[in-house]
Amino acid sequence: MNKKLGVYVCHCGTNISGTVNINELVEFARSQPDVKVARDYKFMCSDPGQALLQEDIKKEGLDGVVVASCSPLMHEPTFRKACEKANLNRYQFQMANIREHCSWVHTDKVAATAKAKALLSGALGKARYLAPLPSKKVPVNPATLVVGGGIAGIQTALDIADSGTKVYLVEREATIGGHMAKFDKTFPTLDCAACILTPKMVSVGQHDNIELMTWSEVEEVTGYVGNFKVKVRRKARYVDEEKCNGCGICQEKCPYKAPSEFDHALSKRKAIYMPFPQAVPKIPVIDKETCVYYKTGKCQACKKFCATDAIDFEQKDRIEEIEVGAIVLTTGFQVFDASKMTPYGYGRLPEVYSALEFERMNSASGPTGGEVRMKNGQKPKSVALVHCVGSRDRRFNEHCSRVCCMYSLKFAHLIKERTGAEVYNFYIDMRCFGKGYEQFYQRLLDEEVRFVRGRVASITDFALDENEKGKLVVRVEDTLLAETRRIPVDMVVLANGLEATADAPMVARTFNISTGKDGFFIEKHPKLAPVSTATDGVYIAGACQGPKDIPDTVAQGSAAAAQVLSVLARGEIEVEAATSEINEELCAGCRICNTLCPYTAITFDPVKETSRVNDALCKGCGTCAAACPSSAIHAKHFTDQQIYSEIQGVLYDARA
Amino acid sequence: MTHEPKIVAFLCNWCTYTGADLAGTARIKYAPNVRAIRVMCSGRIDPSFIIDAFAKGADGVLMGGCHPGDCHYINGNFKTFRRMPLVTRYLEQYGIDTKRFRFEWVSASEGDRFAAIVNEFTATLKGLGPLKLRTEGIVVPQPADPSDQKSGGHAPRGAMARPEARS
Amino acid sequence: MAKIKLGAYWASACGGCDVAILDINEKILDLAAAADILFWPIATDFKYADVEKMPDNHLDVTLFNGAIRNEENEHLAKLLRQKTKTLVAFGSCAHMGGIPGLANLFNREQIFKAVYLDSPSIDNKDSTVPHRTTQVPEGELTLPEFHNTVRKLDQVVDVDYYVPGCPPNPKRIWEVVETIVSGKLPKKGSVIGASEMTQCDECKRKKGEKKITEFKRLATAQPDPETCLLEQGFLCMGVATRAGCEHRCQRSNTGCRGCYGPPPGVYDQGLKALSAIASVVDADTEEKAAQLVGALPDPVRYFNRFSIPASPLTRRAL
Amino acid sequence: MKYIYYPGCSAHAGGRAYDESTRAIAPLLDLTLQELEDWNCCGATAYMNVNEVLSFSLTARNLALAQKEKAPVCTPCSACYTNLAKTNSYLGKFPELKTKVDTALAEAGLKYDGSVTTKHLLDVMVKDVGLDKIKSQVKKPLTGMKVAPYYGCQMLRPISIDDNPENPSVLENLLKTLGATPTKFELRTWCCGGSLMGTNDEVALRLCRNLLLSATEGGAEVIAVTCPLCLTNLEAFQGRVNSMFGTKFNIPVLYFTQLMGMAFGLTDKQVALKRSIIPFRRKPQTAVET
Repeated sequence: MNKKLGVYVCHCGTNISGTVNINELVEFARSQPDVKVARDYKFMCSDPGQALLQEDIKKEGLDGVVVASCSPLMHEPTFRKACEKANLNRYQFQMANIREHCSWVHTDKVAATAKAKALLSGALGKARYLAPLPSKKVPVNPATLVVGGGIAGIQTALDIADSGTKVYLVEREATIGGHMAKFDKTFPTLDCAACILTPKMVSVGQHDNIELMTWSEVEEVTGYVGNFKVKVRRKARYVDEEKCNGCGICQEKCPYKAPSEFDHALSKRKAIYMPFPQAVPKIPVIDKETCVYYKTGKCQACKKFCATDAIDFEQKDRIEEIEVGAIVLTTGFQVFDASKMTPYGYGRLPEVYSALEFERMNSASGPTGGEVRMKNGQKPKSVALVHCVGSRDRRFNEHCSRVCCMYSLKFAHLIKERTGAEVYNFYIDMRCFGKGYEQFYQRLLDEEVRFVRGRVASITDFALDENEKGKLVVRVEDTLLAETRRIPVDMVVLANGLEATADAPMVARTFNISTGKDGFFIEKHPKLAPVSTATDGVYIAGACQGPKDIPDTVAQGSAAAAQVLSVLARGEIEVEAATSEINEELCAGCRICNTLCPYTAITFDPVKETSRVNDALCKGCGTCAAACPSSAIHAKHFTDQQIYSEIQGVLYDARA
Repeated sequence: MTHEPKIVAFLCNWCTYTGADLAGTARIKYAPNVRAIRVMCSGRIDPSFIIDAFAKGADGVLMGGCHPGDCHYINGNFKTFRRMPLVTRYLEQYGIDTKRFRFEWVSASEGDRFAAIVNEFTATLKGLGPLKLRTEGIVVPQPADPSDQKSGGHAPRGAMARPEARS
Repeated sequence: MAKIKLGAYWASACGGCDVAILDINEKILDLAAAADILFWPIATDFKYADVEKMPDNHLDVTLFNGAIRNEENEHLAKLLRQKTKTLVAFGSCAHMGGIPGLANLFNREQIFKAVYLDSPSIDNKDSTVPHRTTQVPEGELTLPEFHNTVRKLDQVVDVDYYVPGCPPNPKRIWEVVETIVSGKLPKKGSVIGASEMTQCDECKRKKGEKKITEFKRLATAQPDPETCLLEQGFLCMGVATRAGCEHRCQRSNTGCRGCYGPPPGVYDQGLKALSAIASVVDADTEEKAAQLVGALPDPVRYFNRFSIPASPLTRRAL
Repeated sequence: MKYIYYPGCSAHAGGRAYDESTRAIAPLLDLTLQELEDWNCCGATAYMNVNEVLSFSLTARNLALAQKEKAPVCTPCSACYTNLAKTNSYLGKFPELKTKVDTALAEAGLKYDGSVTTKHLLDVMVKDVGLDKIKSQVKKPLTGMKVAPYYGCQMLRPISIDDNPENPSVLENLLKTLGATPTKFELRTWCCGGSLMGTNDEVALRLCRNLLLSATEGGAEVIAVTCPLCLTNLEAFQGRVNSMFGTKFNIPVLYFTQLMGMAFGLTDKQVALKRSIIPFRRKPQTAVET
């Protein structure tokens, strides 16, 4: 083939020309086959620089352009645009990185120039076989799937739905609300969680653009950004969601009880129940384990009293298929199980509570109606708050859970307020980084809450002297007083850390994203793409990405919504053109490639007995091409031939 | 004059190539013997590329990818580490010192490490001296030209031979 | 129609290719009818001198089998190239170096030592090894030079066509003969008498998604005759080998050896097979991967069994 | 099952009851305890604080001797156990220490390759011999006997036997197997004062007092121990504890091996009951006519 290539060497001021002999490099370029023009310029990325190659493309009819300058990660888009403006396909442009990979890292001018030649000749080698690729666009399905109905999911769903587009909100529990629904107050403002959350829950329930799918889980996701197909399992509720009007008579009449999950077993709920009065949707669910009907076939109290005949004991799980253009994961976190830390006696010593149990105890709608009471009904005279339970601990979670310091301060305040008890905080470091947080800490200091700097060793009910009798003794090394102390208290509240949900890896697999060492989902870029993931069209928000307080979670929820809307607004999206392609003439259907694609872009056609690439799914990694034993797979823009030619190029000066 | 080994480096776009860029922006100096070829994923690196580089006169081949688990394409580098142990043994059987072939996981933030690896590798190769292959007047087989579908697997001699390649 | 002038020669090879020509059975008569065989040492009595006497391009077609192992092979290759219009590399050895090519993992000295000195079955008290020339009372005796490196035919002379196979499948041979006689030959440098696709295209075994959990060997395990051997962990070169042989090996429940060479567009058959097979081992950690593929006893002799001289490195570094 | 038996110094002095009862029950469990030839001090107590290398070298000598026997080392003493285990792991972890110790050993014409495994007798009983085998030997179950299971510290820290050092249970399980009732003993993993009794008895006595308090509160009639030093502190110093804190402790302390012996139907003499300072009266059903 006969190519007409143009070579443009950039001085980048003195960044390149200071180390690389530009003239020598240009001369070298001229000596190369297929090179029609070779020029140099102070700043190729500048307008006149771009104009330079644009003129040549038109005048000389170049069908390939090589710019020797900085890293392609820096300016490839710039020059690709420039080429396109001159009607040269963006994929007929190639860059030689003689700055980051050469002039900036070498000092010896001769060696640097020789290397620059190698890199340029490599780029030329590739350019000789570059081919134009058409840009591909696919339409975007305007609906969105939000997975997880906690505050993050609620925020995201509302923001998107308010813009007038459809949202499916899938929640595995019987109601939305997530952890926040269990809280009484929120730090540092101490405004009531329910007061700010329930209105949002209600508007989700009533929103015309939100289709709420509670008691449901996502089973399978196929497709790609703009066009996902999702299978949702609607678990049998044994209550017809259409018929039920949420009157609650069934709960009243149901004679059987079980510990309430929502109240962490501090109270009981019926066999047919709504987790809590403000639940959305106001539709109960039957707990098959507890319901006597499923054991004896008798009772049916709920059915008898139901005015709308909504009870359906025979209901089965069903799979619903939906199609969406974008997905937001807001699957949240789970709290650390404190019983793993035997010395703290959680589960063994009755007056040792987990943070969420204590939240419920404080809640006006909770088991004690918001009163802080011990099991014996008494008010505690002294309470210990133990920080970092399962956080900042190599044995369990190395990370800091970010919220424990603050919610412990909140607890301290509530305890003081409601019982006047002596309150001790046992902390490693106080981390009060948010807006108004440090001020809140100061306020608590003024309220004469005690702060003991030291990690608690153990909590015991063994008394060494009279004033320890009947109390829980917190043993701790006070690192400020440099002595070990025994502090007797009536009640201990553990600040359980936040950790990734146990099924996070499975969820990650379903949605084709990845989890980090700490188990939380990995964002595309920790700073510049915090709610995007490596999979286009799948976003994450809230504590599923890492421990977060409510303000940060809500902020991320809105951020994810904005990301989604920007995709939907485009109406169509450009998909990578440098994808893989299978030549069916050569594909013998060995199916080696079938399992290799991380995006399941390769499917096997049993009729033709050949494999095929769905280039909307393909991200162009080229793994399949490297493995295809019959060279039937062609990795566009990184073809075997382009790479072999590039290898030949970089070894221009090697003995063959 | 001492022998200056030629290293062909196949670097994945997202981690190692970016890491090498970082070495640049941080002005970390290293040996000029390495010549990078950018691919999108280390999974794209066909063992044939590595062998071809040796056949075309490289004294060493370096391969860089994302740390397993951090692959931009989720698990492209899994395929890489499945292939590479065999490539090493293949080289061994062809009498090429396996120290001439390295594959390393270098993340986008490990510019200093990239530089260190290149320096260390260059030193090793200087120690080994130039790679001497064959040959009793055998012409290096050339990669086939896909446009030439009927070729015997190996295109006619010099199909892609460029004047500068024969020296 | 005028009969074509046919030559056939056997260089460094086992002779199987010549036998395969005879395996076209009764068609041998049609061959005789269509062609005058002017040179075929295994079947007919000709001397090299007869060939030397021929005018250039006297032979229309020569089917040249065997690799170039020594001076004699090389001399005949050059001679026949000169006397032949259409030179065909016939069989794996001429095509890619074949089994003799395995010797490229050693050099002359090692080979002589193994064959003439160390071999347990040999009785060679005065340790005689071949020499190019030997003085005897009657004068000087000469042997053809034994080269260090085995070469495929097109590494010595220009080749017009390639017929792969160890040996080529008789059906294909007859087709090739017909093509030659008909004169409807494809463009120079083509592989003829084989498919453009790999073995999997013809192989009748059930093929599913590939995930190799361990490598098995016939010595210790029995493959299921219905399903793809590779999926069962038995190495099979079929994925990277041209079809055409009627997948003889797979039909006899053993993996393809790769004698039909790479499909068009494949640079090196061995490396492609290596890449393909390693890519589908069931290992998600480096340790597991190393351990799994580590179980392959002899990668090069397996993946490049017939094609070491054709591989990019062509031989073990000297 | 064969083990190299490393009794440690106290087994031949204060802890003879431990040694005798162990030797008495071992055969019943097909347990061969071959005493280590020419063993020396484990390097416990003062050594470790005065001269670490010397301490490690002492233990290393024992290990080097045991190495020849090609069997795991078993010791009844927690202090010995800790020192043996610690030496094993440190010699692996710290090459510079190893070189020093190696030179010391070389002087004695010895060499240690780190191959010896070291176990505490309790671990051997529960994990290697196994509760089933033990159960099969129980002739006179200790029914109704309330026993405070005392682990002490060195068996669990820093290098624990095969159990959860923060919430161990092997000793309880053993006692249940013998038919006894393990009582709630909050401080069962706390320090007995160890060798502080010799240097700072005030502290040591307070620690003992805490233990005795915790044990008696649980309603125990006897404390089961796994270490001669623990026994000495808990038993021999009850008088001083009482006079110092005005308490009235008078609770027998026995080695778990003695309890095993009783349950196996051995005589008071065989399990060396008479060596106790605070006499332990066996209930009729476990008593054996002597």
